[in-house]
Amino acid sequence: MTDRTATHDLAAFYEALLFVAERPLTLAELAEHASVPPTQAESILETLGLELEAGGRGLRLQRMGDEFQLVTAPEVGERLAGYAAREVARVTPAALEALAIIAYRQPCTRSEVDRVRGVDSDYVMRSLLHRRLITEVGRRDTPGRPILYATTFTFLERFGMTSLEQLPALSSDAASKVAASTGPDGEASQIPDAG
Amino acid sequence: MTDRTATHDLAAFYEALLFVAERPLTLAELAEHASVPPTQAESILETLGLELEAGGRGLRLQRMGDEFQLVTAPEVGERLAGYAAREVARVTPAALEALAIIAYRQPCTRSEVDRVRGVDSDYVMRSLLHRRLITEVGRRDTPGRPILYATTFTFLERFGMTSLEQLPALSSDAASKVAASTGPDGEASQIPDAG
Amino acid sequence: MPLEPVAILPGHAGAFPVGGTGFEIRLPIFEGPLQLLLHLIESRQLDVLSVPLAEVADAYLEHLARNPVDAPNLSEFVAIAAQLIWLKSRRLLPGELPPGAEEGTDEPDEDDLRLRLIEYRAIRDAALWLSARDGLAPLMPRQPRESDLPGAPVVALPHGLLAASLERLAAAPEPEAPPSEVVAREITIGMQIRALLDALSGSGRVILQSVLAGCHSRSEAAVTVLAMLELARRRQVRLEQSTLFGPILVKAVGARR
Repeated sequence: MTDRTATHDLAAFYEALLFVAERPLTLAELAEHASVPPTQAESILETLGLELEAGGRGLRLQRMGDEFQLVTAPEVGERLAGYAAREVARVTPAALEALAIIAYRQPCTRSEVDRVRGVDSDYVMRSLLHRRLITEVGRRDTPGRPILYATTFTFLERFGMTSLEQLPALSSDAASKVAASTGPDGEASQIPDAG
Repeated sequence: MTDRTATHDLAAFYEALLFVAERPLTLAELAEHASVPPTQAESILETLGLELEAGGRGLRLQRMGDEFQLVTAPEVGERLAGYAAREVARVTPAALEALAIIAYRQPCTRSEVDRVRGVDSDYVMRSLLHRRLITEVGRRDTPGRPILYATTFTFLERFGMTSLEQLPALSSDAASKVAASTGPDGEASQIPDAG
Repeated sequence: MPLEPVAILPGHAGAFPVGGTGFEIRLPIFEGPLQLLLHLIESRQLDVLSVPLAEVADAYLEHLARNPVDAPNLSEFVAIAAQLIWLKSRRLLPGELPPGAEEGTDEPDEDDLRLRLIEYRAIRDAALWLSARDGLAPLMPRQPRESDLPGAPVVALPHGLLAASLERLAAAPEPEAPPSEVVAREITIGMQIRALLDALSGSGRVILQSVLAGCHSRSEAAVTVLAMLELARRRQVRLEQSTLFGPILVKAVGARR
């Protein structure tokens, strides 16, 4: 195998690796995964970047410092924006309910959300986390130490608010619905060390 | 812009779109996102698949029915398996037989699987369903309306194929037999009207 | 050869080897009669296409007598044993051949069995091919990330939506008081999946809200929604909703527009 073929094969491997990686990978990590020295990893990555660009592919290699990731090509950005707008706008009623409960009573646990909604919220919570609308802020100091969630800055942006105080007041029915149900997790109002 | 350039550009767009999509996209969705008729979308996808393969890229286009997704290339699978280091339980020989029957004859019913194997396949079918290697796709329009099964994307991914066409031909004596034979349920080739 | 009783294993006991440290049950070796028959033929280096199956009868019966068979598949083993014995008996009594049938030509019964064997062999070979690839070079899809979607100018959602969502929740009837003892759930996801598939069998599409309107209880509605999600997960249906809280269109996958 010639050097050029080897480099091309490793470039394909890096492309696949960056495709499945859940976060940007560092040069050191990439070198290790291919069992090559960092300088060689760098030249393989350079090859990958050039191949993607020269081939007019829909993806590009992005470098930030010594971290690398695959991103969509700028040429397709405009077309993708249409798709993105539609996708991002997708907030299901279930997700909205869970989000509202968390927004009004944060921090709170998943089982509190479950209890208010009367159904299991595992999937919607994960989807909210994935969309960065909520985040983990600590653990309640009760048996099982359940995770506490709160809304994020992205959440504020998404709903065009600058602070949580802009949330409208709830009717007494809704307020008691959200506030009342404390369960086996313990005191709902107990705020933990976010540590 | 020539037709060829246009097709190439749309192929790049599809590559990016499939990269960011949260799930496999259907031909209809892909056509809609590019504002082209489905037949053109299909030829763009074909172009994308060929470009990825011919370029020796680390990614491939995978097709299951009318759904498409991007996956890593088989050539880098071995290296990647090391990265993912996923401990996967092998599929048992009995389950593989059932899987092979479904893969070649899909959609097909459990009793057809039973008949070819000469064995009750209840347990293996449930295990294949549980592992999402097969899925229910409808019911045969015969007495008892037996459930029809087909293979999934997970099946293709796991066995390193980009489409069912990559399954090897059955040994010649049997190919016609397997394709043609009808089970106790009735016509094997009869696909239910999905609507 | 004297016929001996066939040992029977209860249920699936033998079909699933129990792995683990130093403890393994692996019985029987052959899960199905065709698998056994094919093995007997191939282990004698005979050609499936031409060997008179009657010649394998004794070996088959012998194996059956010595090795336990799991109960669910017993009848298949016995049926094939009977077929083999019959084939053998005809060969032993050439005078009994039906008129017109020549010595050495296949009887219809033998044809059937041979075709089943050939068909099974092809599947076994395909299974071996799959086995050799199982998970060795998997093609991996990608888990999407938040950062995938460019920061497209998204129109901010009215924050009143959140409060409205809670008001709706508060207005919904309280779930029935939990029963004092555990009762069997009368509605299962499986039942609702069937109901949804039935509803879809006509035009291939149905509005979720109209299905829910027909539900008799909150739990039935909840199970119906779970059933719909399960169908979506299995990619049997696709869900579409063009506006917030608008009608949810459930479409059978493959349904034409």
